[in-house]
Amino acid sequence: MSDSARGNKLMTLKEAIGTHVKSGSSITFGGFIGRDCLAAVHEIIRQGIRDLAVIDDSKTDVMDLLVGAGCVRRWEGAYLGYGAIGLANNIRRAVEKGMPFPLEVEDWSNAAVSMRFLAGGLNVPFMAVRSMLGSDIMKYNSRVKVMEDPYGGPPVALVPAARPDVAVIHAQRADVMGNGQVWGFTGNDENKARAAGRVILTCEELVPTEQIRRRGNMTLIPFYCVDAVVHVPYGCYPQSCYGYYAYDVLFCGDYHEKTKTREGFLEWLDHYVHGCKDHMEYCARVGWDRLMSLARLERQFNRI
Amino acid sequence: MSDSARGNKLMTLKEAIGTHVKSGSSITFGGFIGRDCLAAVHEIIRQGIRDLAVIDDSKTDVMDLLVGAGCVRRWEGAYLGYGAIGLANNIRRAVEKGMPFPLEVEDWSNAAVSMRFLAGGLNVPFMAVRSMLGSDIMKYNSRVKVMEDPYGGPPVALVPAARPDVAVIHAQRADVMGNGQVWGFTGNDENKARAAGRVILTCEELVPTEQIRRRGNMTLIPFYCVDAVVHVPYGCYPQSCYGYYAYDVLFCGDYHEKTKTREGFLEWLDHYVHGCKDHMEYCARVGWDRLMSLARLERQFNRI
Amino acid sequence: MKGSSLPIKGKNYTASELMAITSCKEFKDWEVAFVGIGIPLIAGILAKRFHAPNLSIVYESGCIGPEKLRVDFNVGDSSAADGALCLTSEWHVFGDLQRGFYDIGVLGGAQLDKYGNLNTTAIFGEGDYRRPAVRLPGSGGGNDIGSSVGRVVIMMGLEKNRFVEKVDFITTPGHLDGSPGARERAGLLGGGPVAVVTSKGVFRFHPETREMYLDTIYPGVEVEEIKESVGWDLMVADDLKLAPDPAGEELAALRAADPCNLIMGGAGSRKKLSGLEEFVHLTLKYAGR
Amino acid sequence: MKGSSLPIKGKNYTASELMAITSCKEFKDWEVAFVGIGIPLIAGILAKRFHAPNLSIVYESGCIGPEKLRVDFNVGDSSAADGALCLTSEWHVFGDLQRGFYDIGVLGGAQLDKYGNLNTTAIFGEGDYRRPAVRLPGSGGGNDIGSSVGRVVIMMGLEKNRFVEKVDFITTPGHLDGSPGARERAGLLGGGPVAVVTSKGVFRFHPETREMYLDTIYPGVEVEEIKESVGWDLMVADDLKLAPDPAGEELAALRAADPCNLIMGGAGSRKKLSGLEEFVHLTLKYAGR
Repeated sequence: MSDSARGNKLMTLKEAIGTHVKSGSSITFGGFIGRDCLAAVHEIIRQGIRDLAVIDDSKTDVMDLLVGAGCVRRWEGAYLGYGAIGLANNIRRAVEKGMPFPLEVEDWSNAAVSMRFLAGGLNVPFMAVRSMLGSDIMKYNSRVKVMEDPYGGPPVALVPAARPDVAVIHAQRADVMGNGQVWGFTGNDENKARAAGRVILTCEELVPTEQIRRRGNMTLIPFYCVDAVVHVPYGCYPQSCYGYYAYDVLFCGDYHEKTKTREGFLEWLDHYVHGCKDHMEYCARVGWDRLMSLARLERQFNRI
Repeated sequence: MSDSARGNKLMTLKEAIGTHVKSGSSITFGGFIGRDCLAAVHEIIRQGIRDLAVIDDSKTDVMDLLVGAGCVRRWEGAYLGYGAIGLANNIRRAVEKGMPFPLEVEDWSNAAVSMRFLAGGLNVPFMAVRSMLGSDIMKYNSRVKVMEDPYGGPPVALVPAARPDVAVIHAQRADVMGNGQVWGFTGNDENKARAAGRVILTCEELVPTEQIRRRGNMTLIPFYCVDAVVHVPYGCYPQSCYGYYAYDVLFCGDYHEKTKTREGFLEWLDHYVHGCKDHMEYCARVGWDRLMSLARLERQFNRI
Repeated sequence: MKGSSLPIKGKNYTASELMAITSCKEFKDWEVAFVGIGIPLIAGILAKRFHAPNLSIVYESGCIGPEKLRVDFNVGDSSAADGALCLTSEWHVFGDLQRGFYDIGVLGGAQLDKYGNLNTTAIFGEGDYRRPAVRLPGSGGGNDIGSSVGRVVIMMGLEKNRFVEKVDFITTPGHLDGSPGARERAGLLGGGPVAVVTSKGVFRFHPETREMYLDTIYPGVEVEEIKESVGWDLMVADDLKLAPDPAGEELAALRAADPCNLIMGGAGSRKKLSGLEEFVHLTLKYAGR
Repeated sequence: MKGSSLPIKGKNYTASELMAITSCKEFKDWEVAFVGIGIPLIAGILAKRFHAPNLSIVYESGCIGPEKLRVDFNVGDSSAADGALCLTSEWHVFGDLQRGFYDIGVLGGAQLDKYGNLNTTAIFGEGDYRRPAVRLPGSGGGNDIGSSVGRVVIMMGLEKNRFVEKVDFITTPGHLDGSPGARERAGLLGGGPVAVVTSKGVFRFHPETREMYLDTIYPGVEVEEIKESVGWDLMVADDLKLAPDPAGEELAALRAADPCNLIMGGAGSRKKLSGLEEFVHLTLKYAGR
């Protein structure tokens, strides 16, 4: 990276996805349902990127969209479902009927995925974990290995390091150098940023480096992990972003309803993704008043 | 632990050390030179605790005092020296001359110790690390094992989890429930608190739980790791405590000078430790004006 | 898990409401609990309101001990962080689970066998793991909680073909084959399941055989109808208990905790809402903001 | 490492000062550097003042990219955190080192061999590892930096018996036995040592043999006197360079960075201070506070 590039990594979302995410890439996304960067997902779909291998923990919204849009070949992860709302319709269609494409699935537990990213971030080949033992996850996933403890304890499971080509992580605040500050839960983001070959850091607010220095303890992702910085306000909508806006459970409920049929999903996709040239158009289509209400709601509970 | 004990873990330093640190215990200390809780070390010496096995990274001030006072049987760690000031005199006397007692030494690197505490905190038996390979550390430390990577990569070193009986960790703020909030660098404290069987949490300020809740991201150590909470202002002096007071390099320089002879050290010990019934007397002996100057200096750079 | 909005005949509450209130009794004060979204969370909130005010709820996203001012619709909802004692990482929460710091976990599932082994991965039907009849969400944190937490409470609607002799896929280990020490031999640290709270009654596990038996039955439910919905010859406790009617204040607190009835009522209630503004209004009102 | 306060004959600077200014040239702008306390840190501060303003200094305590407003007396000094870009954990910093994020490390030592293997653990003398003549601090982060950082610069006073054929204990691997690929075979990720900056000259490593040779000599120093202080038959570069005198502004910046002269001057300077108040005053003055 040139010196000027090291000093200023600011790009548009279109540039960042176009530069760093290729068809066939392995990829992971920051956040844990909340703080998922849906805006980046929409851009990946708009750019027609294909054959992605997604390595992640619980990533329903991201995966249901990407799989329904035909961008994903393989999933290595732990959870794809809508909790209280129900199952993920596009995931079901892909796995059960191969529609629009078959989805290759490798099942892990969330702790296992967490340890895979910890190992990747530390650049060690594996981590030991005490999950999955005795379950059928190991029966169908040969990369989980049971190992005798060389220090004399009971057997443990080994999981291999995760090293995706790209990570897309949304932070509340970042500077152009690429220091990302995160409030609220942090998921596996600190390790995903370190494990990935390239990192796209999206943020709600772009701040001067002096502001970063004033709260160094909040820097979850140091500049040297980051390749591109993108300013994407409301980048997680309809998911929540701690301190900025609440989850839109109604919008998600309607999405779930609509996606019960393939046709319904394609209509949704045309309306909210292909029908919007960028994230700002998506926000306008959702309605700024709606976004403001969610911001008002969140700030009654969490302020940064 | 009884319900009332779970709700309020406040103790005096004397009670906390007396209850949780026994002769023969294995022990680790929080902080990384800065934020070392020297007050707890003085109390351990006052209570005449013996045969400690100290497992730690870089812990010169703590170890030089404990070893000189004859409290330590074994050291598993990485660094015992005064950086720009020089070597640790009591450590040298113990290792080179067995004075006052011989010190059993097991050498590790700081990364290795860090990984040992990470493993202990996660309750896994070992961690892989890419340090110590090719060095004589492995030649003299049989607990470092070279392992072939079952996933096909180059060989790595394995280090065993550290699980000390006790950890003493100093935080800037804590509540009586045992939530510890730390600003500045955090060393290995989050993992030491999880790896240890019991945790004594000392703090500069005791705050209501509502204040903890307002900045949950600063809680490095959750209540369920902690057995005792002790309020010890200036507990790290002469070392620094980020946001509270600066390092007293002159006091440490004089200590280093004085401890060049065994007699000099014993005089120092009588004056500053045995001669003080508790930490407040030690502060008075050091001089409150001196402590205030260091607080004024630190706050010119770091405020919380 | 989702709720159902049909009231039990002759009662002023639904089976889902009785499930939530029944399971809330499983939490003890001062415990640290790993609960899933939906009815389990409502049960945790109720426990905090009544007998376990110091219960700390933990979320795998990295939230420890939030004040439950809002009901969460997913584990990564920002509401999970409201006034939390500690906001940290997912990997730390799972590490702490593995370290033995968490007392109780509440899990849902699609298939369960008599030893409490849970399937949340796939219903094979005519197909198999690669091409199942129904692909379910997968483990998420379920396997980890079932492996390492102190004790597990399972919540499931009691429906035909869900309580089976053998699950298609063991996602979360219960007592495995039920043999003595089966969990220890596998290397599992947690105690495994202690109760199964369903829409018709509560099951527990026999101390010697580790087999599920009917412990408590709900008002208006017949033992026979339960036996019919269970895929093996079900044991019934000699002193079979009848679940008490929930107290009025319990029902009131439960309904207040889910002010839009989105957890217990599901999609139907969502459509009843006039829109986002009403959701915002009711959420703030319940939280007293 | 400690400094010495004796000026080089006929010069207005000491050997320690020339070491600091010489080694500061090894840092490049925008690099991330892992430097030890003492002269290496002063060199890093100087680099930031002059040709490498965007150099980020990292401390193993968990501080990344602080503004260097104060000189640190140990790696855990709160000054290491002043205005840092990121304040994190020790284990994360070592993980990032292992991950390959750090470009250069500067290390001191007590014993060095011709392949750049460093000893900071013990001088055996008549004794051995268990009962050495001199017990040194140990690895600290030295072994980790030497194992994984992009390239290593070593700083040592050139004294008899410190530059030896074979070190008593390899604490930090250099080029090991010098054979091709020796580091890779051992599983080491970093590039190993590229320069040794001493009190009398600068050594570098031959690309084929990986053996140390004299590359630059300081004013007023004879090659013979260097050869005498080295425990093997030292190679000397055909184009042996003479270290330039430091610029006045470099010396001024260096002395300002250590306003109490505690790093370069050591114990002697400490005694010259009237007391803590003078230390506080000078520290604030240098920082412009």
